[in-house]
Amino acid sequence: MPKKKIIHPITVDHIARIEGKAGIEVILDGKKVDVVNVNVFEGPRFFEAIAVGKHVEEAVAVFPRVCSFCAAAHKITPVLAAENAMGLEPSEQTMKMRELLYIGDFIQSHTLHLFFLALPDFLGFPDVFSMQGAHKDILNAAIALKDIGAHIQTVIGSRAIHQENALIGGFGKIPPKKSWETMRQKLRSLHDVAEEALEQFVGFPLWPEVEADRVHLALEPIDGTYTMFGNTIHASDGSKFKANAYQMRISEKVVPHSFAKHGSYNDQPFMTGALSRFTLFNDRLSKRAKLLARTYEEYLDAKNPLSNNLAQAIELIHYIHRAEIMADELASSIKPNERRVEFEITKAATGVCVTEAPRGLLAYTLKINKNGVIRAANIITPTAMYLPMMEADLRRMVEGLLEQGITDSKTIAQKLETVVRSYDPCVSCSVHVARVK
Amino acid sequence: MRYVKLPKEKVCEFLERLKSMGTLYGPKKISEKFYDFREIGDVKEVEFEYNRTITPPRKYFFPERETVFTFDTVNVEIHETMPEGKPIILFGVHACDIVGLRIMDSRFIDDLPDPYYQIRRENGIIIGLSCLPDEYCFCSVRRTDFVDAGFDLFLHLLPDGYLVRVGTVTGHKLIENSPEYFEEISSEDKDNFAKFETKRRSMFTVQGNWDDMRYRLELHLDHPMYMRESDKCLGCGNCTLTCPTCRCYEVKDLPTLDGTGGERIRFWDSCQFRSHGLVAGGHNFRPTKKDRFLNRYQCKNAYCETTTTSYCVGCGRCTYFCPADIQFKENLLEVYGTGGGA
Amino acid sequence: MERSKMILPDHEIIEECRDVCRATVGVYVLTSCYGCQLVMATVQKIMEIANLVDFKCFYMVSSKSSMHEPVDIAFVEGSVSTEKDLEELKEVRKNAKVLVAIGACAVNGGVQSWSEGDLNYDELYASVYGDSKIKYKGLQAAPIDSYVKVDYFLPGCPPEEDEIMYFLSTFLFGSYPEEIDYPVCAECRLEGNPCILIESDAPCLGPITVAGCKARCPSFGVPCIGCRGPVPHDNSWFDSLALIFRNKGYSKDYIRERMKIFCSFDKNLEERLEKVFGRKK
Amino acid sequence: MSKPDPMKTYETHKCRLLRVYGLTEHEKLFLFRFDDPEIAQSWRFMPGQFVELSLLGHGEVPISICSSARRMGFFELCIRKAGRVTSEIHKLKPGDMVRIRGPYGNGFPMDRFYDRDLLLVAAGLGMAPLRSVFLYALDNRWLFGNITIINSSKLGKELLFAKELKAMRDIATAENIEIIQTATRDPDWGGLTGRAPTHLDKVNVDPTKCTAALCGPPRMYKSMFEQMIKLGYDPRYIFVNLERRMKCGVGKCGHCNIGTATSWKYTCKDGPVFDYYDIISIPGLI
Repeated sequence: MPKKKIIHPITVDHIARIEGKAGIEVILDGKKVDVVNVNVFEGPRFFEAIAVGKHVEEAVAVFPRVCSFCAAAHKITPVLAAENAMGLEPSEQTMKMRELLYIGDFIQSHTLHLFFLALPDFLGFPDVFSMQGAHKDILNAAIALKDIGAHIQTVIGSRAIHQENALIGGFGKIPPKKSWETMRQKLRSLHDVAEEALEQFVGFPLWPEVEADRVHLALEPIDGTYTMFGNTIHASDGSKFKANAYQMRISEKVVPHSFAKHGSYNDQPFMTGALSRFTLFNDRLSKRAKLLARTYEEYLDAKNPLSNNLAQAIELIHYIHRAEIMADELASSIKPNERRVEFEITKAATGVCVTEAPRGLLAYTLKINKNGVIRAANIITPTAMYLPMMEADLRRMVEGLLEQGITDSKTIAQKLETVVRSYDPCVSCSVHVARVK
Repeated sequence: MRYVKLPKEKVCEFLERLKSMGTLYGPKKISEKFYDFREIGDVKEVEFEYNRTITPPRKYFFPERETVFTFDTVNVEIHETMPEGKPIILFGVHACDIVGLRIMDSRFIDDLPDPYYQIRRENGIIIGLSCLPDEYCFCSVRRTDFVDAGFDLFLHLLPDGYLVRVGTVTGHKLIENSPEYFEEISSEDKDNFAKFETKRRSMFTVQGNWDDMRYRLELHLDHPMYMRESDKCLGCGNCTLTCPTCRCYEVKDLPTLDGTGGERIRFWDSCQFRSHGLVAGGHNFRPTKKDRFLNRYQCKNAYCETTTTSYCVGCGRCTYFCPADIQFKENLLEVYGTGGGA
Repeated sequence: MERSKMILPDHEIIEECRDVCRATVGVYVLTSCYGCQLVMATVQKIMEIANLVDFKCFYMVSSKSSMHEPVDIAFVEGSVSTEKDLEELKEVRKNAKVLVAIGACAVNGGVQSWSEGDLNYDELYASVYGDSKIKYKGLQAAPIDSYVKVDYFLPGCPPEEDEIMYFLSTFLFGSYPEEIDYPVCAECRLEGNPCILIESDAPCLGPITVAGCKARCPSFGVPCIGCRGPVPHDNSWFDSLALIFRNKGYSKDYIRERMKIFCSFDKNLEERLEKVFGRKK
Repeated sequence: MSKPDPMKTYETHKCRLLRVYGLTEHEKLFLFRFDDPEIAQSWRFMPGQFVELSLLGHGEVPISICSSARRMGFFELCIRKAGRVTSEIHKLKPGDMVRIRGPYGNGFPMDRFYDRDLLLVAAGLGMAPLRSVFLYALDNRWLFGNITIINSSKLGKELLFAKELKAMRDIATAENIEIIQTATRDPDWGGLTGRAPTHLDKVNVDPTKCTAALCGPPRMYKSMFEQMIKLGYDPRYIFVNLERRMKCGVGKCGHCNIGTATSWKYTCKDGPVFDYYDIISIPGLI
C-alpha cells in the first residue's frame, strides 16, 4: 500500500489547559481529512486491575485518585456501588451530605474548567495568570467560586481533593451546625458571582463547523430535581434504560492511539456531560438558572459541543443555589452522632452505580467476595465515553475550515484545541479503563 | 494554709465567676475514652471525674507552635511578638500536672527566663482538683500525688462539695471577691477529707517511693529491656508530646514569598524523632531508635532540684497514649528490680 | 534508592534575586491524577506567585508551556508510567537546577503502585487492555527517584497548600525546605485528637506516615491511609505497627495491602513485615 | 540578686560583618562589630562561650567565639560550612548585617588558669574556642606560666589558624610559648606528624602545675586523658569544650541534652566547658 502523502501535518503535541496528557494528530490525504486522532499518552494506571484482591474499603479510598478534578465523584460512585453490593442503606442525612459534597465537586470542577482552562481561549490569553491586569473582576469571581467548591468539600470530605471523610456507610465525622451555617452564608453571598461565568461565555459565537446531530445520554435525576444521582439513563433518541444495566448499551474498545478506551452507545459515538444533562433535563433546573437558560437559549445548542461551556455555567448557577438550600436544611437537621451505618460483609455480590460526574456519566461496577475483597472492578469515565464523539467533532472542524480555505496549520490547531477544551476532557481519569470482556 | 468549703450546688456558679475573669479551660470528655483540656463554653461541660487529658496543661503557657518574632530581611530588624498576657484560668488540674507545671517553671523561669512562657504563666490561674488513681497512675512513688505549691486553689472532693485549699494571694482574692460561694469547713468535712486521702493512697498499684530509681536505672544502662521495648516503639513521639514536663522545641524560619520578611516559629519537638540529636554535618548523637528510647527513660528519671522530684510526675500519659502499648511504669520496675532480688 | 541526607544540598541553591530577576519555575506531570498541580494552581496566593516567578511550563493551566526550557525549580508530579514519561523526566532533570518530586506518585509511586511486587506491567496491561495493541509503551509505575536524582520530596496525596508555599518561599529566598522526619501520629496528638488506633482499633497508618497534613483524616475520625508515604530515613516502623495491628486481630494480608497503598516502594516494608509475620510465600 | 529580665534572654543585636578571611577550604574567619555603640561598649564574653548567630530567613546557629575577650565591640567567629545557615554565612560580604545573641555557656573558668602553666590541645575545629583562650593568655601574659599549644588536624591544609600561629613563632619562643602544629594523616605535610597525645611528652609545661584546655572530637579526649593522667596532670585542671546541638543556647530547647538519670545536663548552659570529673561521671558526655 502506498504511503499517504501528508500535505499539512496538523498536530498539537500536548494540549494545554486540560487535565491529563493528550495530543491531536490530523493526517490529510490530499485535500481530504484522513485521520483525526486524539492521542492519549497519559500513562495507564490500571485501577480496575490493582483493586482486585484488595479490601473494598481500601479500594474506595484509592478510587478517588483516578482524578483530582472529580475526586468526589470517584469517591461517592464506588461507595454507592459497594453499598449496593452489600445491600447497605445509608441514612438520609448521609445521602444529603454526599450530594452536597458532590455539588462542591461540581462547583470546583466547573469553575476551574470555565475560568482557568477555557476562558483564556475566548479572551485571547495563554493562561489565567496573564489575565490579572485586564480582568481582575473575573479572576476574583473565579477564585471565590473555586474557594466555595473547595470549602464545601473540605468541610464535608476533609479536603478539596481526595476526600477521606466519605466512607462506606456514612462519614467519619459530621460537621457541626455552625459549619453548615457558615457554608450557607458563604453560598448566599455568591449568587451574583455565580453568573459571572455565564456572562463571559455568552456572546462568543458557536462555531458552525462542529454543529451536528448527536445522541446525548444523561441520568434522570432522582426526585424530579436536577442533580447527579438517578437510576435511569435517558438518551436523546427517546430511549431509556436502567442505569445498572449500562453495560448492555455502553461499551468500550481499545484503540491504538490512546491509553484511554473509546466508549460507544449502541455502537455509536455519543455525548455526555453538562450539555447532555441540560438538553435532557433543563426543565428541572432551579428558578434562576432556568430563567437565565431561557434568556440565552440561542447559545445553548444541543448540536454544538461549544455550548457545553454555557451548559456548565448554567449548572454552576443552579448548584450554587441548590447547595445553599441543602446547607440550610443540614444546618437545621444535622445529627452529629449519625455517622456511619455499621456493616458486615457476609456474602459475595456485585454492585453497580452510575452517577453524573461533572463531565458526564460515570459508572462503577464492583464485584465483592464474602470477605469484602474486590474480585472484579469496572469503571467507565465520561471522557472515555465521549472521546469518539470528540474526534468526530474535530474532523468536522478541520473539514469545515479547509472548505473555507483556511489551511494554516497553526490556526487550525488552535481551533481544534478550543473544541477539545469545550468538552472539558479529563484525560488522566479516562486512562486505565475497563476490563476487556 | 487557709481552708474553705465550696458546696456542690455552688460549683457551677463559681465556674461562671471564673469564666468571667478570663478564658476558662478545663477538662472535657472528647470521645468515648479520652479527655482533654478545652476552652469551656458551657460550664456544665466540665468533667470533674477524669483520669487524664490528652494534652498536658503546659500547652497553655508553652503553645504547640508560636511565632517568636517576625523579621524584616532588608533592614535585618526583628519584631518580637509577645503574648498579650490575657488571663488564663485553668480549672481541674490534677496534682501531678501541677508539679509538672512547676517543673516547667524551673526550666523556663530561671536565671535566663523564657519571656513567652513567663508572661503567660504570670497571667495564669491554676485551680487544682483531687482525683483517684487508675492502674496507669504512679504519682505516689514520684511524690507528686499531693501538692503543697503551684496552685491558687486546690479542690478536694467531699461527698457534698469540695474542701478548698488556698495556695496563693490570688487564691485568697478569688475567695474574698466571691464570698457567696464559700463557707467555713466543718469537722465532718475534715473527716471526709481524711477518708478520701486514705482511700486514694490505698488505690495505687505501686507503693513506696522511687527516690533511688535514677541510680538503679543508671547502673543498668545496658539492660535488655531497652532493646526489647524500643523494638516495639513507633517513634511517634506521643509519649513526649503528651508529657506534662517535656519541653523540647524546634525553631524554624519561614520567609515570605517575596523574601523581604518572614517569621521565626518555635514548635514542640520530641527526643523520639530522628532529627533531635542531629547536627549540621550529619552527625547524630542518638542515631538509633534504641538510643532515643533510652534517652527518654534517663531524662524523665533525672532529678529536678526545684520540686525535689523526678522530671516524670507519674501521670501515666506516656503509657495511656502509647499506640504500641509500651508500659513505662512496668519497664522501669523491671530495671528497678534487676539485681534487687525482684 | 538511597534518599539524599539533606544535610547540605549537593545541588545549586537558587540565588535570591528579588527585584533583579524572576526565578523560573516549571510544573511537569508524568502519570497521575493532576491533583498536585491542581493544588498548586489554586493556592490562595497563586496570583502573587505568578507575579514573582516565571512559569516556563505548566501545561495544565498555560498554553505558553514548553518542556524544553531551563528552569530554576522543577516540580514533577506523577509516577514514571510510560517511556514518554521517562524521556520527559530525564529532560526535566537536565533542564532543572532544583528538582522537586511533588505528591505521592512522584515521591512513592502512588496508588498505581499498589500491586508492586505482585503483578508486573504486562500482567496489568493484559488484564485491562487484553491483546489489543497501543502505540505508546507503558512502564511499571515507579517513583521518579528510581530514575533520576531528586533534590526534594514534597509528599501528600494531594500535598498540603502550606507545604507548597513553604517550599516555594524557601527556594525563592535562596534557602531550602526543612525535611519532616516524624509521623502523622505526632501531629494528631498535637491537634488534641483522641487516638482512634487505641480507642477503636482503627487501622490507622498515622504512626508510619510522614507528617505535614496536621492529621487531616484522623481529625475526621477517619484512620490515616498513609497518603503522605513512609517516614523517611528508615524511620517508618512497619514492624512495630504491624505487630499492633496483628494484636488487634487484623490479618496479615489486610495489613500488608493497607500499608502497601502508598508505601510499596519502601525497601523496608516487606522486610519489616516479615519480621512480624515470617517470610512471604 | 535582682530578678532576671526575661526580655534579655533572647535579645539579639545587629552586627556588621567587617572582614572575612579564608582559613581553609571549609572554614572562614568573620570579624563582626556591634552596630549599636552602647552594646559595643558593654558587651563582654569569656573564652569558651558561644553566640547564637541569626541569618533572618535561614535560621540560627551556635558558634564559639574565637577572638580575644579584650577587643571591645568586636568579635571573631570561625565558621565551618556545614549546614543550612553556615553555608549561607559563607556567602556574606563585608558590610552585611547579621543578628547575634549571647554570649552563652559557662566558658572556661579563667581564674583557675592563673599562675599555672597552660596547655591547649586542639583538633580540627577545636582550635576555634581555644584560640580565644590562647589570646586571653597573651593579653594577660603575666598571669600565666609556660604555654604550649598543640594544634592538630588530619591534613596540613586543614590546620586552623596555622599561618597565624606560624607567624607567632619568633615571639613565642621569647615568651616561653611553644607552638606544636601537627597533621595526622597527610603524606604531603612537611611538618610534625602524629596525633596530639604523642606530642605530650615534648611540651614545656609542668604537668603538676598546669591547666589544660582541650577541644576536639570525643575520640581524642579518651586517649588524651589516659596520657595526661599518666604524666601527672591534675584532673581538677583538665577542661574540655564540647559541641552539641545548642539550638536555644539558654537551656530550654533540649537539643543539647546529655547524660543519664543522675547527671542530666544541658551542654549549652551547664557547659559547653566541662572538667575531667564531669566527664567521668556523666556517661555519654564524650
